[in-house]
Amino acid sequence: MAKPKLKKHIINRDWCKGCGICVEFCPKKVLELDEEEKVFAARAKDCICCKLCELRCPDLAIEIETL
Amino acid sequence: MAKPKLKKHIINRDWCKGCGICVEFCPKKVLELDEEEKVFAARAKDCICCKLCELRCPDLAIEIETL
Amino acid sequence: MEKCRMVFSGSGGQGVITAAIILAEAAVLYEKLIAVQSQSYGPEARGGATRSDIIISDSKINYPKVIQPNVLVCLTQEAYNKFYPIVRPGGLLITDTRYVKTQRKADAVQKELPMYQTVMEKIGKPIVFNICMLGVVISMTQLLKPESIMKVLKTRIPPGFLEMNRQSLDIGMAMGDGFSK
Amino acid sequence: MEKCRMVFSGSGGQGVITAAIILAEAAVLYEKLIAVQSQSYGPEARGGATRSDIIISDSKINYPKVIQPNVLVCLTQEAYNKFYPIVRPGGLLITDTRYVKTQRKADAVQKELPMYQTVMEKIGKPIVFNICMLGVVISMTQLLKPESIMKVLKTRIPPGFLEMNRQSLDIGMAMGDGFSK
Amino acid sequence: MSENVKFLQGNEVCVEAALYSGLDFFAGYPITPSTEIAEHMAVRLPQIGGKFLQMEDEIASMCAIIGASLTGHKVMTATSGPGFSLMQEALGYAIMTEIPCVIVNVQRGGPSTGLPTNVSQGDILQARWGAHGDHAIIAMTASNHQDVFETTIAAFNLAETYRTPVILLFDEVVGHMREKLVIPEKGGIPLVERLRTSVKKGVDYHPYLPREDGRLPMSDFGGVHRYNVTGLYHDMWGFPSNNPEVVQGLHRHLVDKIINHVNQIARYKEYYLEDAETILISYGSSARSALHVVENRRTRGERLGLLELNTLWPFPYQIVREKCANAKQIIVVEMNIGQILRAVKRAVEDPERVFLANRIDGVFINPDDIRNIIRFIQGKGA
Amino acid sequence: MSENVKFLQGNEVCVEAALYSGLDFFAGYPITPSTEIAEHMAVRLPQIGGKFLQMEDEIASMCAIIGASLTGHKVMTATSGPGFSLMQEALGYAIMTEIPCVIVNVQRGGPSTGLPTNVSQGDILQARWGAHGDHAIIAMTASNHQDVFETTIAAFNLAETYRTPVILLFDEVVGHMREKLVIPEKGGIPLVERLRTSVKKGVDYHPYLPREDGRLPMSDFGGVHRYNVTGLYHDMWGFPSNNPEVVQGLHRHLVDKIINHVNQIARYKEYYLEDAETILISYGSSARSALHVVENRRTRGERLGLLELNTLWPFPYQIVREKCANAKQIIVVEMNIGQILRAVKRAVEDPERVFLANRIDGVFINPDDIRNIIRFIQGKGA
Amino acid sequence: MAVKDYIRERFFPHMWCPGCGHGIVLNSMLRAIEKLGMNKNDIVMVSGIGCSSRISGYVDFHTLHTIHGRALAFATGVKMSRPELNILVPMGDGDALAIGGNHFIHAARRNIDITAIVMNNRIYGMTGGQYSPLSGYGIIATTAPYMNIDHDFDVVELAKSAGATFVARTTTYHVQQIVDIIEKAILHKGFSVVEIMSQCPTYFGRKNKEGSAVDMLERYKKTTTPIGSKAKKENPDLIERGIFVQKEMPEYCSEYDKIIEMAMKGH
Amino acid sequence: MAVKDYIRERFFPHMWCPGCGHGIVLNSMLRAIEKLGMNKNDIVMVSGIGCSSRISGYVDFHTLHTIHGRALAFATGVKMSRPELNILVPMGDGDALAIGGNHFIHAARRNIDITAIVMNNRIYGMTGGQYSPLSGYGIIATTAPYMNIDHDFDVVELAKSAGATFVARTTTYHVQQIVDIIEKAILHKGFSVVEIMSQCPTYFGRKNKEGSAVDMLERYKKTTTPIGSKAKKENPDLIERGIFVQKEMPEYCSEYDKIIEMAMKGH
Ligand SMILES: Cc1ncc(C[n+]2csc(CCOP(=O)(O)OP(=O)(O)O)c2C)c(N)n1
Ligand SMILES: Cc1ncc(C[n+]2csc(CCOP(=O)(O)OP(=O)(O)O)c2C)c(N)n1
Ligand code: SF4
Ligand code: SF4
Ligand code: SF4
Ligand code: SF4
Repeated sequence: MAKPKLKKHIINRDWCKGCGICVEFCPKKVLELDEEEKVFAARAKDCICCKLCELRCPDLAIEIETL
Repeated sequence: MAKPKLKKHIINRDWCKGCGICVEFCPKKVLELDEEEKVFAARAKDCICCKLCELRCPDLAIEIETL
Repeated sequence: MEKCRMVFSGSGGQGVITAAIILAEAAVLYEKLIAVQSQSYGPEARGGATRSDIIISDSKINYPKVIQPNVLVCLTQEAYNKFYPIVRPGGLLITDTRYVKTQRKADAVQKELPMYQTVMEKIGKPIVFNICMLGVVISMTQLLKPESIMKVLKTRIPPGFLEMNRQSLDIGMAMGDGFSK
Repeated sequence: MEKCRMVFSGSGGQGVITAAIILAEAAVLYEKLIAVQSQSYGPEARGGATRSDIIISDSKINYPKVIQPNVLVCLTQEAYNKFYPIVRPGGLLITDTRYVKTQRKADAVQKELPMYQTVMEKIGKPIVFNICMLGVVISMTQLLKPESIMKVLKTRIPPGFLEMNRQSLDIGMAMGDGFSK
Repeated sequence: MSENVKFLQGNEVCVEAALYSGLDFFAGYPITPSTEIAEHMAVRLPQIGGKFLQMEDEIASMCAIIGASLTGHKVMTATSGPGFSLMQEALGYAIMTEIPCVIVNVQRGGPSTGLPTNVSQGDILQARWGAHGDHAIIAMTASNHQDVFETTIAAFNLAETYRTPVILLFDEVVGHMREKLVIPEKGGIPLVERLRTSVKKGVDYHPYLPREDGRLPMSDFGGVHRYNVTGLYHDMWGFPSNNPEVVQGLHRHLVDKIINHVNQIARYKEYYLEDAETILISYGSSARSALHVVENRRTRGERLGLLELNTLWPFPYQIVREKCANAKQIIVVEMNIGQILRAVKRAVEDPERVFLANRIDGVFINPDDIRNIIRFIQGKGA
Repeated sequence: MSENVKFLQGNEVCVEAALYSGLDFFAGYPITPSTEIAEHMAVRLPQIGGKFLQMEDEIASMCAIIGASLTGHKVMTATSGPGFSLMQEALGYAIMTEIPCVIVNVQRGGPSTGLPTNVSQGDILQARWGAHGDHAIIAMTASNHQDVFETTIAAFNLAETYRTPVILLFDEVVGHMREKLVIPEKGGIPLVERLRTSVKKGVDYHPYLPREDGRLPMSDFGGVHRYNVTGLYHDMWGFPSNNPEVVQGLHRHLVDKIINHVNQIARYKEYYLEDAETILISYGSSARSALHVVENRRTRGERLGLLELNTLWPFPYQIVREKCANAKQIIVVEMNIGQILRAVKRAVEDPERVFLANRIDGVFINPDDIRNIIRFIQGKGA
Repeated sequence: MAVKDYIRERFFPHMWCPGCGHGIVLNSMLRAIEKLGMNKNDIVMVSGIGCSSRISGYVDFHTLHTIHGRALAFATGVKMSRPELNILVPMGDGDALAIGGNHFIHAARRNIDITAIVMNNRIYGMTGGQYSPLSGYGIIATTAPYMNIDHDFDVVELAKSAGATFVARTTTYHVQQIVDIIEKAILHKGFSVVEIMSQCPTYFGRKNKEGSAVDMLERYKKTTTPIGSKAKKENPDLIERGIFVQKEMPEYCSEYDKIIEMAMKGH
Repeated sequence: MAVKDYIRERFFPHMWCPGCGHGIVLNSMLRAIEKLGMNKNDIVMVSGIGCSSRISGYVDFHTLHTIHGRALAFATGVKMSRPELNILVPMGDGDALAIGGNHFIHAARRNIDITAIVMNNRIYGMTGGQYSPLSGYGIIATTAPYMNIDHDFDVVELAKSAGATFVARTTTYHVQQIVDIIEKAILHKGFSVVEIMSQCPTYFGRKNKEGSAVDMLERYKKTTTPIGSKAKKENPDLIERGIFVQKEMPEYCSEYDKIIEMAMKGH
């Protein structure tokens, strides 16, 4: 199966509690927390769509949409 | 230690319920139940004082007294 | 018909409660009578004398217990000692010769019968001792027909055992005969 | 002295309840005042805006809750939205600029202060944010002496952290200064 | 002899009545003097394809029947004092979540282990107030096997009608006594079936929104409507809420749905009340002794009457007041320190008329116990 | 600042009072809003060489303290509604075996899980009747920390005096609120110590034979007297008996030892009752709102008074009747559907005078709630 | 001191049925205590409710006859408040493992110094013959009139996994072994579990056609074998008898003393 | 169907603290169910009381939020009365093994077809940080301010000895493994126990200086290892992850059908 390509990071800011789990365990360090302690994709282009952030988020607040 | 010699079978007829356990498991078949279903020493002289009857009686109704 | 108040007493294994139930059930199901049966109950009440009360009547029964039985059956010494004083003056007191040595005289018709012994001699199975006792009671009291008892037994025990019970019932009937008051 | 009724509100982690306790305890133990502190309570009530009520007075306090605070502190937007309507007309409403964007005007003296930001700049430890807020409150209300607060802190936190708290308290006092009504 | 005439123990009668009502799930834990209910269920339920479960304790038994009721079954558990105490928390859950179920307590001597094999009526007020928090409850009893049968069916019917647990407070004498029972033909006694929602799949269903008539249609777990059930205060969808209006609404609903229907729920029997100067009020097995006294006094022309209560909670205050209006004396006959006595005193005008004839020594109250009280009251002494 | 002035939560005050009373054994299981009692005990008990146990559940906790009391210790457990329901069976055992212990129920919203973090007074009647079988019980409460302290000590004293469990019915507001407490010097408040038998070793000791004064001296388990303790009806040696005289004797003793001392057990406070036309009756945290109203109406010259009950069970009927004799109106202020209201109505003459000011929505009752009722009663409308 | 000196003679003959194994357990237990020469004032027996639990009424110790299933919870309170006492807790299989199962595993987990004796007759005797968690698949009971489909616990395995530091099993046929094991169990510092298979001829025996008490004892002889015996290898169905676990681990009361030390040090 | 289709969005953000492992369990459980393509109407989730138990409010199944410790007893009633339904019972460690321990071992003993998931954060979260039977010796909790002297259960050992026929363990760090194990557990016919170590940064983490949720996940990674791994042999302190038991045994509901057959045959 062809490597999936990133369409976008769908982030639900209302649900994100800024725990930083996705940030820490992202193998490519794609994610960061902003000053309001909500996650955002700081280096989206590095994303390899492993979806670990999506899988580990305790708040179902982040999703990887692929093409 | 010298083999203990039998003095007598002390049987508490009020406590004995005639379950027959001592009778059955006496290695020398010393004991029997009378018509009132109370135990008595039918062949006291055969008693080897193993005290198994005393140990197994559910009603603490029989005791071996030795000299 | 006067209410007939009975107390069957003995020890756990003797089946006095079963006998009481069979009697009352027979009266209700096969003789269109009214009956109530109760007992000083239960496994937690283990040990001591078992007692079962039966009231048989053709009219409504409210209070279900028996205070002064006009028929009292005692199948152990302990039961006898405990209960003989409650028998109704002029009532009937039935005991078994093997288990009970009657002492003082109760103010009642006192019958000491070798029920157990006879059952053991003629049938050799202690389980039907209680049915023999039932035979005595129904023949003495003329309360109901032996057939009614047998009908109940049919619903409760395997066919193979029916004959044995019938025999035992007859033995009891025979012993009771002639005593009917 | 008029009863002073206060409500501190914010989110779980900000220590508004601790601040409320420290304030009330200081009033009771070191200023011979009467105080009652309570809270919309408990871990099972997790999530949402936390709230703690404090009443300080020199006379007996019966009803322990605050319905219309004359001092209301809101440290989160959610807390502000939920509680700003209850502030007593003419009362004092304190918010933190980082967490709260005040909208409509409440009929109260409204103070938006950069407490969090200043604490982070000068001390860099968010844990003492709540103590800074306490500094603001006591300097604005002149309710009690900072020493009393420090006395309580001494009994609660390891010596190593006292200085940091003292600083934070002073920062708050300074911000509050001149506002005393 | 007709198939449906039986000679049974009261406990067995309770089982037959439950089956007649459509019960097909029972969970319990043995305890004297209720054990025969479980034992008879174990025989009978599988015969009709129903389920019998012996759980690890009474708490689990109560929980299991609640779970089974939610899937759409009529359910029951049975116990006695100690087990009934253990069931209180889960009973409160059934009250809060409005799940129909029937709990039998065959009473024995208490408190504590007390007298396991003796008769008593000591759990009447526990049935009313045993669970924590405000609530209302339905509790019923009976004195003879035909009534045990009908009252048990009534319990199932009321449980469904009001979506609530119903307690059957029998006692050792009624439970263990054997007498005749005539089982009516199917349909002979009307049954209230589970009221299921008519809301179609995909349409929003509200498990906790009462209809005009106050009833709350249910939807079986596993069916087309997915909803939440919780012991927390909850909204009409069953989701937790601590909104004061919602809380007060549910709080009142749980109490009012019962106490506002006290007269519909009330079951009782009257004997010779019309002209009675002395009225005995009794329930359960002690009513048999009371009736014995009444009927035998009537033959002597004495104006005694009996009001036998089958419904104990909600207490039929108004009915008792009316029935007792003209009585010179009212004597409550029960086997406890006066648990129903209090309710009767609250119910009637000039409570000085109310006396207690009771026994608390484990012995079944007998006609003489009652006769003596009557003599005393009538100033005739011993 | 003096060592013995403290600023504490009500739950912590309860702990300090227990320690002041000589408690050295606590077993419990956490539950909101009582958890701080266990948490504070866990810190404080080992400091004085006492034992704190967190058990697997509330049932085990109740059982453990009973066992520890038997060895001669002052013991306590603490819980809230759901846990209190689970304790009923073992509570009944302590009643039957006459073992001193104190059970705290910091009330929250019920029934069932209800409103775990909100205030309520819904378990008052459960405290009275929650355990199966006839029995009597002592239950007390308080509205402020100095009273929480004194009432808790009173609970330990009464438990020892009457050899009985005593229930402390606090509520979420009192339990979680913080205010000043002044701890009296040791000896400042008299303590009742365990009454131990004077019977010498080898002489026949009767654990269940009351002295003239009705008290039953105890002997510590592990001491020189070996005896039996059972939840079955028992004779004066503690051995099972179903002899009707023995049963009736014990049955009456268990009830009478409490209800015959209702006035000695009664604790209450009066505020402005002398000339009060309108009397508020309240207890626990709601009494604070009631007192607020009374004092602020008094400043306006209105003749309001407050009778605050610290002892709820046995209910001080006579005292309430006397205090309310001349009141035009009596208003019971509580946070339930009227659990103490019923008792007050039973207590006073012409119960039509009695009204209820309550809240059942999880919100702490406030002065306005009470003022409104007063207006309505006085015909002033809204 | 003679065995008779440990009992309350006035209550004999006891209430147990003729041939009930519980009497044999009582008999052997007393001999173990006699051999240890224990002082009666140092022994507390705590029991629950059941035929088995009635044992506490017959022994001349401090005896606490409590409620069904909770004996170990009461015993925990007694032991913690008076650690120097020896606590014996005899329980029926229902008492210990049906309603009482949670207290059983938690007492084991804490390793509190209590001697728990499971008098396992595989039935509820006191209430008249319902199945218990130890009855086992296929047996008949009043509440399993067709047959029991509940699997039974292995008391030894359960006690082990829960943390008991002394675990043993024997039967009422093997009386010397009972005496020996109970002696060791009492001496063991920590939570000890002794399962004793004990015949109930009245209910289990009758319902399951196992004959008289004598026959049931014969069966115990035939169907059990010492741990790891050759017989076991040949016939895996045999039930093993003996001591399965016996290990030294810190005991709960002494552990708590450490907490007191810490607390008093103001640590 | 997407994961979002299995939840009740309107109740999000959920009530759990930032970084709470329970959210990860929810996340993975939903993916397992999604992979199995189960119908929402065929799933009943029964929970007790605790932070963990709140999970039932967030999923769009038939959800039964019961009382503390009793979820498995309620679930047994649901399953026995409607065997065709899939029953999921997520529990906290206190819920499952403190107050709920007895129901846990008895459900396992019966081998009833229920999927029990122990969300093990080694603390009582809902009530604010008291120790649980899984906290373990030496940890700090509000009720163990000096240190905890209670030993912890080994959930896997306990479940095994009680009779569970599927027993597994993993952690919230190992999300793919959670998904995989829950899938298998649901498919397993019989009682399955899945222990998932789940961080509570708010209470366990803070009290025991284990740092943030991130740090706690790191710790799960470091301190655990697949069953029978080489690492385990070198470092026995490592906690094993994976499926410990998976065996076919007659399931309780189907066993009961045999009873019905017998009874209807009038046998
Ligand atoms: C709470 C409670 N539930 C049930 C009972 C009834 N009960 C008394 S003993 C017993 C079980 C007896 O069996 P077991 O524990 O195995 O002991 P045995 O009688 O067989 O020796 C039961 C269910 C009770 N007394 N209390
Ligand atoms: C009968 C009863 N006892 C106690 C409580 C209080 N309580 C609620 S949740 C809980 C334990 C929570 O811990 P756990 O089960 O491990 O779940 P967590 O919150 O850690 O996810 C307790 C003791 C209760 N609700 N009911
Ligand atoms: S894991 Fe989820 S909640 Fe945590 S920071 Fe990332 S998106 Fe936010
Ligand atoms: S074993 Fe005991 S009870 Fe049985 S027969 Fe022998 S002496 Fe009698
Ligand atoms: S019923 Fe069974 S266990 Fe009970 S005493 Fe009789 S034989 Fe022993
Ligand atoms: S307290 Fe712990 S378990 Fe509860 S939500 Fe917060 S982090 Fe999760």
